[in-house]
Amino acid sequence: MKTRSAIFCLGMVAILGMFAVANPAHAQDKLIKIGGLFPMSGPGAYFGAQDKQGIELAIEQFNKAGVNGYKLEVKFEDSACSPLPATQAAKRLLEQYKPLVVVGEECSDATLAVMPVMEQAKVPLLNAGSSSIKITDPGNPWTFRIMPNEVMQGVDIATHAYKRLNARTAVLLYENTNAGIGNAKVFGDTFKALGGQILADIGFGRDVNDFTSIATRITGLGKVDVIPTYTLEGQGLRITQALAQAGVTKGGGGQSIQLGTIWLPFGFEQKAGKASLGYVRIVQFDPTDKREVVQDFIRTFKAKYNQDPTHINAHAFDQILLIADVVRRGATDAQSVRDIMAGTKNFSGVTGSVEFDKTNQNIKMDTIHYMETLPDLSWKALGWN
Amino acid sequence: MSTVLLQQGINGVVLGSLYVLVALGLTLIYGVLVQINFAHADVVTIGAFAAYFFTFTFGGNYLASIAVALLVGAILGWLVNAAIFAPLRERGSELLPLIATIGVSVLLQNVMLLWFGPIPYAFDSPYSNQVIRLWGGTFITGQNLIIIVVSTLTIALLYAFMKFTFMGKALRAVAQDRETAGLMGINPNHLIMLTFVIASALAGMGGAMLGPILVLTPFAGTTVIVKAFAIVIIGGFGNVEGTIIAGLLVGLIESYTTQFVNPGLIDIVVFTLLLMMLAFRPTGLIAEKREENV
Amino acid sequence: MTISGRVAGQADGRRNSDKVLFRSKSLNKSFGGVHAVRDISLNIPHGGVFAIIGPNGAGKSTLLNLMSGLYQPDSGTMSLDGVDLVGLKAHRRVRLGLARTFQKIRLFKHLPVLDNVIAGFHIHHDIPAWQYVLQGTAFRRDYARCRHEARKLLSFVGLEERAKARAGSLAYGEQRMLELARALATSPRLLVVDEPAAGLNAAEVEKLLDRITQLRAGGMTVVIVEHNMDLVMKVADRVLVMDYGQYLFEGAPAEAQVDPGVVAAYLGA
Amino acid sequence: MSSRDHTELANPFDRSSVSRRWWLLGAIVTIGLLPLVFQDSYWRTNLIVCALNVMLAIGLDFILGYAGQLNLGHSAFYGIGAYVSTLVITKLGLPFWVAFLCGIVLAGAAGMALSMFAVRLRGHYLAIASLGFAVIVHQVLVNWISLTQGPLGIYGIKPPPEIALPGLPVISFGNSANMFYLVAGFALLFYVLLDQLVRSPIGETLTAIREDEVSASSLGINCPAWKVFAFGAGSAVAGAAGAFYASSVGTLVPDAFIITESFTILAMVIVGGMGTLIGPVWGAILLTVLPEVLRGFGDLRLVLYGAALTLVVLFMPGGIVQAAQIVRAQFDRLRARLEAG
Repeated sequence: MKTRSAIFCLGMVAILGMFAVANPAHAQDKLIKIGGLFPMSGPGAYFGAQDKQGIELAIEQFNKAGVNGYKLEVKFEDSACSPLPATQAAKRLLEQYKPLVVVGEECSDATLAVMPVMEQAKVPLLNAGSSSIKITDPGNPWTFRIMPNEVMQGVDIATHAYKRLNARTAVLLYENTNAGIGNAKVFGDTFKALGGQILADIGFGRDVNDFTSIATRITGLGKVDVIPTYTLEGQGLRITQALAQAGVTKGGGGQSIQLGTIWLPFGFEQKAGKASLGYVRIVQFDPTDKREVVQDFIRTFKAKYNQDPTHINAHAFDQILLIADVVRRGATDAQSVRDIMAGTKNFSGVTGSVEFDKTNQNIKMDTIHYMETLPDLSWKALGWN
Repeated sequence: MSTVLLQQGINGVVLGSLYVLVALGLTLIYGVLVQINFAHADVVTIGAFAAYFFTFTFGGNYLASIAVALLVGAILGWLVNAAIFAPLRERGSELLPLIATIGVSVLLQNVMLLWFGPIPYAFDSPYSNQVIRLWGGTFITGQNLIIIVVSTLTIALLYAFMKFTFMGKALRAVAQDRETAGLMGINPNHLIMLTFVIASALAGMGGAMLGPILVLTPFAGTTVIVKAFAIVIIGGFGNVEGTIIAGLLVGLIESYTTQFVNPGLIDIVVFTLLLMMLAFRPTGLIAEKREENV
Repeated sequence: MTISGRVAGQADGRRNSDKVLFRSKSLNKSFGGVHAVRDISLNIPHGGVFAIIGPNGAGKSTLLNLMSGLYQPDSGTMSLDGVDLVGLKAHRRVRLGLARTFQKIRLFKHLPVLDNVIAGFHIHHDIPAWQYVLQGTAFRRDYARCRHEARKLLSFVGLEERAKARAGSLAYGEQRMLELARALATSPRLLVVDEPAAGLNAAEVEKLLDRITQLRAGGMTVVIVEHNMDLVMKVADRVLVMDYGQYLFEGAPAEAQVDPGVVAAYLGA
Repeated sequence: MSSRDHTELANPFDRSSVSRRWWLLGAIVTIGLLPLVFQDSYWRTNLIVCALNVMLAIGLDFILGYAGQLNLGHSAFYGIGAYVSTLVITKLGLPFWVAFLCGIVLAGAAGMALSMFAVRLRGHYLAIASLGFAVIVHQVLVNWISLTQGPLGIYGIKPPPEIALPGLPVISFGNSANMFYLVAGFALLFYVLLDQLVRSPIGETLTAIREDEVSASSLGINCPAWKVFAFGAGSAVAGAAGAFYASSVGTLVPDAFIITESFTILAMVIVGGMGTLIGPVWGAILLTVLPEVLRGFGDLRLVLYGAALTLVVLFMPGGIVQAAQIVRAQFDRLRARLEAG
């Protein structure tokens, strides 16, 4: 018993000791403090880890020379992709770090929960990864989004599917999350309004492991032209494989075309293999884009992390790029960051250009690019936008 | 339509076999120790990662990686028992080990998150995309065939072990009456250790076979474990035959729920069945009468 | 005094129904293939010590569990003071005045000795429910009364010094006595004691029997279930002997000792 | 006072009731001071979350620590309280306090229903049954989109209405300090209620059931009924916490009530010390504050959390209460040694 309590005490002392080394204080003049609200723990860490890479790369680049004499600094808080932890993380950032601007969250629920906190503190929130329409409609003056929202994406994809792919029947596949349900609904409504038909509406949890059953069900639905799919990379991969195995999609000798969202990273085709043949999807980040900003990003990213950047890396990078641009245009405090950011026009980043409307939604659609997967698993840019 | 129905049956059996592999370990542990092990899920995950790294980092053969995962699982089982269950056994609490395994589970998941990162691994075995055509337009992938074959073999081996070897008989004896083991001249601690090693080896192996099917992240095992608990209950805690039947049943329920209703409702259907089972037949599908000695 | 199935001891002149406290008729209980209690009928009169004896595995404990409501019989009837017991849950029977102890001691091991006894007062709290929350005068009176009574019971069994000890820390003999005190807290009319002497030394047995004698003197009906025949001879007024779940003999203790059937059963013939 | 009738009893009741009054006063003063010490809204949110978790932990402890019912689905009652109270306001247009009551009643009723359903089950069977129940509740919240909005979430839930008493300044619960006073006040109220119950014969009855059901029924205790009662009371408290969760966070999504939330609450009870009411209070506070303080560790945070939980169970299974007892015993021994010279 004695040794046990001794071990216990040692363990506790060790844990407490680790508190002491945490949180070293910083002090520096001429600093633009940026808060980063991203999920770092739990399944949502998928986003946070990639956001962090993109942001740190951008900050490193800007701090070589500084922006208008300012250096950029970022502090991340784990917002866990969930409303309460996100508001707590946001409040902690605001109270203790006092950033001029905050970037994040990825999950729409978390972003929506954080928005009133930011508004109250009068600190702008720059979002790139949440698609819920509610974030900017009605939104609030302090929240900006550089990514097209679910309505912009959904209407666009559904219209192209109907007009360019001549699709008349569709099956909706989506994860049962805010983003999944929201995007699928917009697609469905638009497609039906155009005269298309939704043969099945299949939502599933993020814990579903086997997609063969779903693919099998689709084989029994007759002629399915397009299958808009709203999932993250992990499940997306399995779905694409299952659909090909069941002979539904072109990759498996079938006729259906899978339609994808910006959620899937570059490199998805290589992982999915032949199953992804004919997959038409929008990407937020096109590595084949010849613009200098894109090619520089890819080169420096590979140099730093020794891997190919994803769209999440890219939109995180763009968030800092935009903030640096706002600082360059003279922003020095939270209010001026907000005001100058709201007036952004013709900003050009890795994922495309940015111009905000009244609700602070980026109205430029060139942030999404249509791609089709070719037999050698490379991309063919469709140039629909 | 009949092809679709038949195909869903095959899908259900494949999924069920996977669940059985995970649930069997849980039911073995419960039978002998009357303890619930939440860390079992993470043994599955670690088994999957072991197989992944063996195949992709070290260039090993996928089938050999199943054996590697089995070994890794066995070692983990030994560790979990030695570190958690053995010290807590004397306390005789049914709750403390359960909580401790929740703690271990959180610990393991987050250590894996640190090491392996949150981005899903694309773990495809050489058999993942092989499609084998069966009768009447149905098909099965090579990977799924491996799952069914290996599961069946494992279950048969386990059965033979339990039925024909001395240790196996002792295990069954302990599962039925814990005092008997002492009478058979076996150190119950060794038996419990053996149970853990076998159960976790099954989980590790299950991980290696699940890896190419599920989304391999540090949280992969947790998506299976709650359902595995349901299967263990539906089959009757500690009852191997019941677990096998229940596993297949749940697999079939999943595929037919997907077909006729919506995959989003699978959990509701499965767990409602669980509650019904508990209310009307708490001894499980195959009743095993245990009388309380007063 | 007692009547059993076939013999129906009419010779005994005291079969006046109002004198009978517990009455059973043709009780049967099987577990799987084992017929643990077979066609047992018995009448236990008011007052006195009634012993149910038999070798191990004779079905005594099963009979007791049928009486206390832990098991329900497959067939047959039972009544306590005219109230039908069949189908009645164990806790309902306690309210009718039936209390028991257990062969394998079942105390609340982690609770203090005093609290074990106080738990026995469960059916005797008669304060309104809101008093439990507000804890007014009535509650405090009840609280003090229970503690007072509990201490009296503890001193009756000789455990007043150990009131604050954890029940699990008591010696085996003390645990038996505590179980007795706890059962007495329910103020039973019929107290069933299961294998009271098991695991006790001679002095402890003596003490236990003395308390049982005192209880009988106080007018309580006590049923002792025991396999040790010698022990019950000293205290029992009447014995029922069982073997293989069946009625074997029923009558005065002295007669039982010379009954050839009983002797054969005990000598393992 | 009846103890006078039994002077030989050295009744501990009076003494403890006096010291309890001081403790209560101390708790009220502490609650009053806390928001004044912690002025920023981040820490005030943490205070509110602490109070919510205290409610959840004592509710679970009543079920688990006292009645011995292995409940792994406490998050379900939390979620029911949150959604019912919110939907009663938004769909039926009833005032907050009515909705609050509905949340409590429905959560309690759900707890009782589960308990009745599982009345024959003990130990691990109940654990898995309650786990299954929590999965079902979560999935219903996810899938019943027409009612609950599912994963789309409910946003902009208003705090409880202002209290305007004549002659006093208006109390607005948009103010985080006031919201904390409200939640903590209710947490204290529930604590006192449960504390009274466990100190009454009901507490003895429940612990008797926890220790040995067969034995308890041999004393006339109707075990199923009391288990249902304990489950109902504990889950009703969770329902109240849920109603406050909705109105203080302002956002509801089903994933806030996922089964792992049950494990977190369970950990609070265990780390604090199961079977005492004060233990889970400290456990809830510690496990709410600790992860926040550990934010500095970033990715290591949950590793430490898991390790700490395991270590506590292995080496200090009585939790904080046991640790405090050990410290006190050491202190007493030291003092005795000093006094002895």
